[in-house]
Amino acid sequence: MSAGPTSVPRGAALLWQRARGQNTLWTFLVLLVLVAVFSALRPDAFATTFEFKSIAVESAILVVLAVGQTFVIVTSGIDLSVGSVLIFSGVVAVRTMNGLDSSPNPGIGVVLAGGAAGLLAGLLWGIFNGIWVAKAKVPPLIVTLGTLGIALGLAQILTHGVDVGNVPSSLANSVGSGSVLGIPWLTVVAVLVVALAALALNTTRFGRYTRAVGSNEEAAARVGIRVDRHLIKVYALSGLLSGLAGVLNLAHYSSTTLTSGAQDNLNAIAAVVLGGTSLFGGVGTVIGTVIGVFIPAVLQSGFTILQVQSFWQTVAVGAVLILAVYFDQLRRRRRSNR
Amino acid sequence: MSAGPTSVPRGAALLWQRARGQNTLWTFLVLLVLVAVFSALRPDAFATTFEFKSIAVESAILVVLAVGQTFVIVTSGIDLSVGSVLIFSGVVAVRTMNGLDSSPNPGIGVVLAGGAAGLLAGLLWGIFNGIWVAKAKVPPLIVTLGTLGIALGLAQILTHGVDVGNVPSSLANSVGSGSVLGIPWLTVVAVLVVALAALALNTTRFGRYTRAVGSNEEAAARVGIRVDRHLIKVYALSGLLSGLAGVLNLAHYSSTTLTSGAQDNLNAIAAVVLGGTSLFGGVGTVIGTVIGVFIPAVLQSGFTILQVQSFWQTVAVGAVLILAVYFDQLRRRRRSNR
Amino acid sequence: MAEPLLDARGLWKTYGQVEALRGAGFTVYPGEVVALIGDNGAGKSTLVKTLVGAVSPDEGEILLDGRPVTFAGPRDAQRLGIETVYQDLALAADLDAAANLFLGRERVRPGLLGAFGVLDKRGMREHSVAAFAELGVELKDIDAPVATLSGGQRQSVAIARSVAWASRVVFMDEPTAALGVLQRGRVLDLIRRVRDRGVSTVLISHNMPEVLAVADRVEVLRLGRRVARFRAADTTLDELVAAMTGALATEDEEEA
Amino acid sequence: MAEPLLDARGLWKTYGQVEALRGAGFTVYPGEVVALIGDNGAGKSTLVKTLVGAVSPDEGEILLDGRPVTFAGPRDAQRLGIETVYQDLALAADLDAAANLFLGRERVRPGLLGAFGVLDKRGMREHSVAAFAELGVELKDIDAPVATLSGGQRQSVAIARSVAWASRVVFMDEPTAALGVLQRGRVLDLIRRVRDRGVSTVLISHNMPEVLAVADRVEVLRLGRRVARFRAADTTLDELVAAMTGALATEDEEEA
Amino acid sequence: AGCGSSGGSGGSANGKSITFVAGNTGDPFYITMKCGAQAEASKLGEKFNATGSAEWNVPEQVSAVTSVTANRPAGVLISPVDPNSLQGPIRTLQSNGTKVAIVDTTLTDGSIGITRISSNNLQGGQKAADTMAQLVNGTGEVVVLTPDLTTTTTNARIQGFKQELSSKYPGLKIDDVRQVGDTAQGAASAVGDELSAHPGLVGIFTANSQTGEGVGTGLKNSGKQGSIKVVSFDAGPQQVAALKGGAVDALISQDPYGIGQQAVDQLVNALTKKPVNANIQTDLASITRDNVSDPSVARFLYKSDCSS
Ligand SMILES: Nc1ncnc2c1ncn2[C@@H]1O[C@H](COP(=O)(O)OP(=O)(O)OP(=O)(O)O)[C@@H](O)[C@H]1O
Ligand SMILES: Nc1ncnc2c1ncn2[C@@H]1O[C@H](COP(=O)(O)OP(=O)(O)OP(=O)(O)O)[C@@H](O)[C@H]1O
Ligand SMILES: O[C@@H]1[C@H](O)[C@H](O)OC[C@H]1O
Ligand SMILES: [Mg+2]
Ligand SMILES: [Mg+2]
Repeated sequence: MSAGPTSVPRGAALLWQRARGQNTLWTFLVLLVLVAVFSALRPDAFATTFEFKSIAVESAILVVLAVGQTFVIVTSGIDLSVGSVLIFSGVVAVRTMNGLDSSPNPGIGVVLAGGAAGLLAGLLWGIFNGIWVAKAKVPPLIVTLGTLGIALGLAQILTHGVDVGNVPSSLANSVGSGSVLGIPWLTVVAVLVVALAALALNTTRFGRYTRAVGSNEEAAARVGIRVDRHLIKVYALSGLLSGLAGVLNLAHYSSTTLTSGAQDNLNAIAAVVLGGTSLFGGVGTVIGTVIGVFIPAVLQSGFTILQVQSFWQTVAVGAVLILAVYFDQLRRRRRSNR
Repeated sequence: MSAGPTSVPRGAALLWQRARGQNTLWTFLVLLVLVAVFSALRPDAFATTFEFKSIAVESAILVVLAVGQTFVIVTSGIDLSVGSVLIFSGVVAVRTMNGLDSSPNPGIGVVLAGGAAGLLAGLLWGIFNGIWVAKAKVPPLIVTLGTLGIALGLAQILTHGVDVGNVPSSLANSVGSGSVLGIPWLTVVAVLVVALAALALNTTRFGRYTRAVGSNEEAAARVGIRVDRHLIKVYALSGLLSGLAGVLNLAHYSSTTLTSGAQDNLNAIAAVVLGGTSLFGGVGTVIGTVIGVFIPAVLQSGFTILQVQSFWQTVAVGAVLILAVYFDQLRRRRRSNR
Repeated sequence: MAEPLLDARGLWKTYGQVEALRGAGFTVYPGEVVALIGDNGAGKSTLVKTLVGAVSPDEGEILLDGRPVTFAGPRDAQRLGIETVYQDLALAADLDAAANLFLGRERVRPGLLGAFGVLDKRGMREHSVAAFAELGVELKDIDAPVATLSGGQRQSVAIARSVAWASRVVFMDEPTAALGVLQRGRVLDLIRRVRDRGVSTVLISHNMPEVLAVADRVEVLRLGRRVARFRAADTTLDELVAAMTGALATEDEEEA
Repeated sequence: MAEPLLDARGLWKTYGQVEALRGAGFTVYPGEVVALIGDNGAGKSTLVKTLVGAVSPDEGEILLDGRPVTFAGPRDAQRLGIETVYQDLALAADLDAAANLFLGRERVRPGLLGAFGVLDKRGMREHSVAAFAELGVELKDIDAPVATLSGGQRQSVAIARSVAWASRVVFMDEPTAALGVLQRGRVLDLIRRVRDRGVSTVLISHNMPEVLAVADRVEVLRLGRRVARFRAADTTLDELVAAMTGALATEDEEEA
Repeated sequence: AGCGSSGGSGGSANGKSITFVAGNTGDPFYITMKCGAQAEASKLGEKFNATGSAEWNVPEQVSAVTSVTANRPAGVLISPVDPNSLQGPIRTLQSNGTKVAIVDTTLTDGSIGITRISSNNLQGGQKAADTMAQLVNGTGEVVVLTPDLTTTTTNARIQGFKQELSSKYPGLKIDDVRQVGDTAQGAASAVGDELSAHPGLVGIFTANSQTGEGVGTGLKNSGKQGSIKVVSFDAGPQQVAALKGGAVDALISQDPYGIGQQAVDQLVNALTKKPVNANIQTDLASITRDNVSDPSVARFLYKSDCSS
C-alpha cells in the first residue's frame, strides 16, 4: 500500500476497524462449538427450549454483575465487592418490604419500594467504593476487597446471619420465575441492561471517558476530564447493577442467600476478561462480556446433563478459560503487534 | 540543598532510602496498636503466650502462601490458584504416603516422600502457570483463575470429593502441632521461608530481575533478561510455596480440607498489598507481607476473645484493610510525588 | 512593554529531597513567543506544570492579567484559555488520534442523542484529518490507537490538540524534539501563526537556533531559578549557553 | 571501503495494515559513525529494532561480518556486542539509575554469596556515578527511581548503559532529543570517543547540523525504504532534506 | 447480640461458662440447637455464649476453637465440621481443662469428648428412602443433593438412603449424588440441570437443611413443582414453608433443640462430677403435609431465632 491519497488508507482502515471490532469473535466461536457439541451429544436434553431458557435465566444475574464489572475493568480498576453488595442489597430490599408490610403477599407498592431500596443500597456501596478509589487513591482491589467484607458482614448483622426467606410471592412469581410473552423476566432485564450498557460504552461521552481514564489517567486529567468524578460514576454504576442483581437474586431464589456469592466476583471478572476486555484498562466490550458469562454456564449445564462428575466441570471450565483467552491473544497478536 | 559535591546528596539519599525502606512502617504501627488494644482489654486471654503462639501458628500457612504471592505481584502478576494448589498438593502428599504404607503410622521415609511429592505437585502447578503466563502471554489473572478450577477439580477427582483423613500421626504430631525448643514447627518453617525470601528479593539478582520485570517487562527483555524464564521461575516459586503450604495444611488439620481454601487467594493478596507491595509491580517487601498477614489474624482472634459477634470481625477486617492502605498512601504521597 | 499576561513569582516545589523549583519566576506578555531554556533538570517541565495547574507549587504566586489565580487542576487553566503540550505527551494510548484531539471536549450529536452524550464521531474525525494535514502529518490509519504511531506522529497529535483549543497561552514542552525537519518547520510556522492570532506561546527547547529563530524573548532557568531574560533579537547563542551553564548571571531571582 | 560490519537487505515489516518497512536496507562499516535519517514515520525506529533483535522482520536478511544472522531477541545481539538506546528509552522506572545501568549484567559479590546471586550493590553504584559524570549528568539522588528523573537525565541513563557494554555497534535512536546543550555536546564527544575505540555508532537524529558534525556517512530512509547514502563530508544540509522528502532519490532499494 | 446471656438463679448454679461452636451459624438446625442449649444453660444458672463461622469451613472453625480455648470456658459443645481436622484443637481444648460435648457431627477418634449426642443419621436416611418409595410408588429415578462428601452426618444419611433402596426397592434407581455446597443457592441452581439431565426423574432427596431450602426454589423456577417428589432432611422454616406450599413432600426432621439441652445437661453433670452419658441418640420424625400442624411434631420444627 502506498501513502497516497487518503481514500486508500481509509478503506484499509475500515477493514482494520471491523477486524478490531471482532475481538470477541474467537470466544464467540468457542461458545458456538460448545453449544453444538452438547446439542449433538444429547439433543433430547440439551438442545431444548427448556434448557436454553434455564441457562439464560441462571446466567441473567451474573450478566448484570459482569456488565458493571466491564466498565470498572475498562478504567483499569476492579470490583471484588459485587457479590457482597448483591447480598446486602437483597437483604435491604426484603427487610424494607417486610418492614412496610409483613404479610406474605404485600401490594405492588411495597414490592417496588423494596426494590428501589435494594437498588439504592447498591448505588451507595458503589459510590463508597468510588470515593475511596478516586479521592483517597486507595487501589481498587483493596477498596473493594474491604467493601466485600464490610457489606457482607453488615448483611449478616442485619439478618443475624440467618437467611430471610420471607420474600413476597408477587415478586418471586413475577420477576423471580415468571415470564413476559414467553421470555423469562430475568432474561428481559438482563437484555435491557446489556443493550443500554453497550450503547453507553461505544457511543457516548461517558464510554469514551471510561476508556480514556483506563488508558492513561494522567492524560485524561490533564485534558480536563474530572477523573475522580468519572471514576465515582463508574463504581456507582457497578454498585447500582450489583443492587439490581441483588433484587433479582432475591426474587429468583426467594431468599437472601447469605452464604453464596463468594465466587461471584471472580466469576464476573472471568467473564469480562474472557470477553476480551483488557485488565490493563482502555479496551473492552459489553457483548464480549455476555459471551464470557455464557461459556462457563453452557459448560456447567452441558456437563451436568452428560452426567459427568461435577468435579470435571470445574476442571473443564478452568481449562476453557485459559484456552479461549489464549487463542484470542494469538489471533490478536497475529493481526497486529510484533 | 545545593547541587554541590556528591557527599551532600549522598547523605540525603541515604535518609530517603531509609524512609523508603519504611514503606511498611504505618501498617506495622496499625498492627502494634491492635495488639496493644486487645491486650489491654483482655490481658488474661489475649496477652498470653498461648494466644500469641496460636496466632502465629494459625497464620503460618497463610504467610507461606503470601510470600510466594509477593514475588508474583512484584512482577505485576497475580496468582489466584494458591488455595487450590495448596489443597491439590495436600492430596498428593497424603495419597503418596498412604500408597507407600497405609498403616496409620508409617516410617519417616514415607512421610518425607509424601512431603516431597506434595512440594513437587505445587512446583509443577507453578511451572504450569508460569508457562501459560510467560510463553503463551495469557494474563496471569486468567491463567491462575483457570488453574484454580483445574487443580481443585483434580483434587476432588483424586479423592472422589471425600476428605482424606488418613494422615500419618508422626506428621500431624510433629510438623502439624509439635514444637522445637518451645517454638511450633509451623512457625519455624514460616520464619525460615520469610527470611530466605526477604534476602532473595532484596539482595540477589533474582530479586532485582523480579522488580525489573514488574517495572517494565519490555525494558527488561531489551537488556537481555530472559523475561519468560524469569516469570516461570517466579510462578514456580509461588507454586512450590503453595505446595509447602499444602503439606503444612495437611499436617496441621490432619485432613485435606477439600472444601476450604476458597478465600486463601484473596487473603494472600490482601496481605501482600496491605504490606505495601504495589499491584502494578516493581515495588514490594516480604516483611510487609508478613505484617499484612498478621493484621487480619490479630483482629480475628481479638474479636473472638472479646466475644464480638463474628460478623463484626468481617466488617472490621474490611475497614482496617482500606484504612491501613489509605494512611500508608497518604504518608507516601506526602513524602514524595506531587 | 505591555502589562504581563501571566506573571509567576517565587515558585517553590520540592519532591522528597529534590528541590525542583527554588523561587522561580516566569513572565509571558500578550501575543509573544517566549522561549524557556535551561539545562537538563533545571526545572523547566516542573515550572510549566505549576503554571498550567498540573502540579501545585509549595509556595509562590501566579498572576493572570495582574490578578492572582490558583489552579486546582489543568481544567481551571484550560477554562482560562491556557493549553499545554507536555514533554511526556500525555495521550490516551488506546484511543485514536481524533479521540485524543477532542478528548475532554467531545462534540455530541444534535438533539436528544446529544443530551444523552452520544458522540458525533464522524464530525470529529473529519476535523482531525484537516488539523493533522495542517501540521504536515500524515496518519496512515486514522483509526489506529495512538499507541501504534511513531514518536513524531504522537508529538504532532499533542501539538494539534493544544493549538486547537488555546485562546490565550500555549505551553509547549520540547514540542519539536522528536520531529522531522519538515514537521519541525511546520510547527515553527504554526507557532508564528498562533502568535499572529494573538495567542502567546511558551516554547521549551534545547535547540538554540530554533529558539533564536522563533522566539521574541528568552527566559533562562537554572537550578530551579530564573537567572536571565533576553530579547531574542539582542542576544547570541553563546550568551544563552553561558546563562544556562551559570557562566553568566544577568539577574538572580528574588528569594521567596 | 572495508567489508561491512553489518549489512541488512530487503527488510519488510508490517503492522496490521501499516507497512513500516518496505524492503529496507542498511549498512554499517567497522569503526564509523553512520547517521540514519528520515521523516517521521519513515521506519527508522522499526529498522533499528529489527537490526538489534527487538522485533523480527517479516522478510529480509541481516549479515554480520558477511555471515547471515538471526536474532531471537536483543540478548542474541548483545552477545555479539551490539547495544541500543531506544527512542522510548526502555528503563525500569522503579529501579534506580545504577540498577538500570547494570540491568541484565549485574555484578555479584565474590565467593559463595555471589554463587547465590547476591549483588555487589556498592560496586555498581560507584561505577555508575563515574559513568554519569563522564556524560556531564549530575543526579541529585543516585538512589531515586528513574521514574523521578527529568527527561534528559533519563536519556543519559540509557546512553550510559549502551556505551558501557557495546563492543561492536551502538544504535542510538534520537539520543540527544531531550538533552541540554551541554549534555548534547558531551554525547557527541562520547560518540566520537566510542568510534575511536573501534566501536561503530548508528545515530538517528532529526538534527541535521548535529548529523553533519558527527557522522562519517549518512543513510536516508523514506517510506520504509533506503533512498540515499552520502559521505557526510561530501553533502549538504539541503541535499539531505531533499532526500528525506523525496525531492531527490539517489538510489532505490532493490525489491525484496 | 448472640453473645452471653446468663440466668443467675436456678438450682446448682455456679455461673460456669459454656460455649457453643456451631458448624454453620446461619443454619436453622444449629440455631435451634443453640436455643436449646441457651435455655438449658440459663435454667441451670450457667453463662452461655455461641460462636462458629458463617460457613462450613475447616480453618475457620479451627481458629474459632483456638480462640475459644484462650477464653478457658468450663464447657464447650461443638459440632466439628471435619472428623479429623478438629481432633487436635479439641484435644488441646480438653487438656486446658474444658469439658467437651460432641454434638451432631462426629470425630474419627470416638474417645474425644465427655459425650457424643446426635440423631441416628443412618436410620434417618433409611426413613427417607421408605418415604420416597411411598411417594413415587417404588419406581423411577432419583437424585441426591448433598452439600459435600466430607461431612459425617450427611454421608451417613446418604448411606442409609442407598442401603434401604437397594435392599427394599429395586425399582428405584439413584442416578446421581451431586455435591452442591452447603448453600441453598447451590442446590437451587443444580435442580434445573438435573431435570434436563434426567428426563425420567421422579424424586429428589436432599441431605440437609441448606440443600433442602434450595430444592424448593429450584423446582419452582423450572415449573416442576409438585410433579417431582422431594424428601428433604431437616425442617428449617423455609423447608416447612416449602412443604406447606407443595414444593417438598416430606421432611425427615431431627431434634436439635433437644440435642442442645442434653449436651448442656451432660456438661454440667461432668462439671459437677455427676455421672455422664457417653453416647446419646436423639429422635427423628417424618413430617408430611398431613402431620405438619400436629402439636406432637412441633418440637421437630426448627427456628431461625430463639424468640420464635
Ligand atoms: N515527580 C517527581 N518526583 C521526584 N522528582 C522529580 C519529579 N519531577 C521532577 N523531579 C526532579 O526535579 C528536577 C527538575 O525536573 P524537570 O523535569 O522539571 O527538569 P527539566 O528542566 O524539564 O529537564 P529536561 O530538560 O531534562 O526535561 C529533576 O532533578 C527531577 O529529577
Ligand atoms: N507496534 C506498532 N504497531 C503498529 N504500527 C506501528 C508500530 N510501530 C510502528 N508502527 C508504524 O510504522 C511506521 C514507522 O514507525 P517508526 O516508529 O519506525 O518511524 P520512525 O521513522 O522512527 O519515526 P519518528 O521519527 O517519528 O520516530 C509508522 O507509521 C508507525 O505508525
Ligand atoms: O445435621 C446437620 C444438619 O443437617 C445441617 O443442616 O447440616 C449439617 C448436618 O450435620
Ligand atoms: Mg523537561
Ligand atoms: Mg522513531
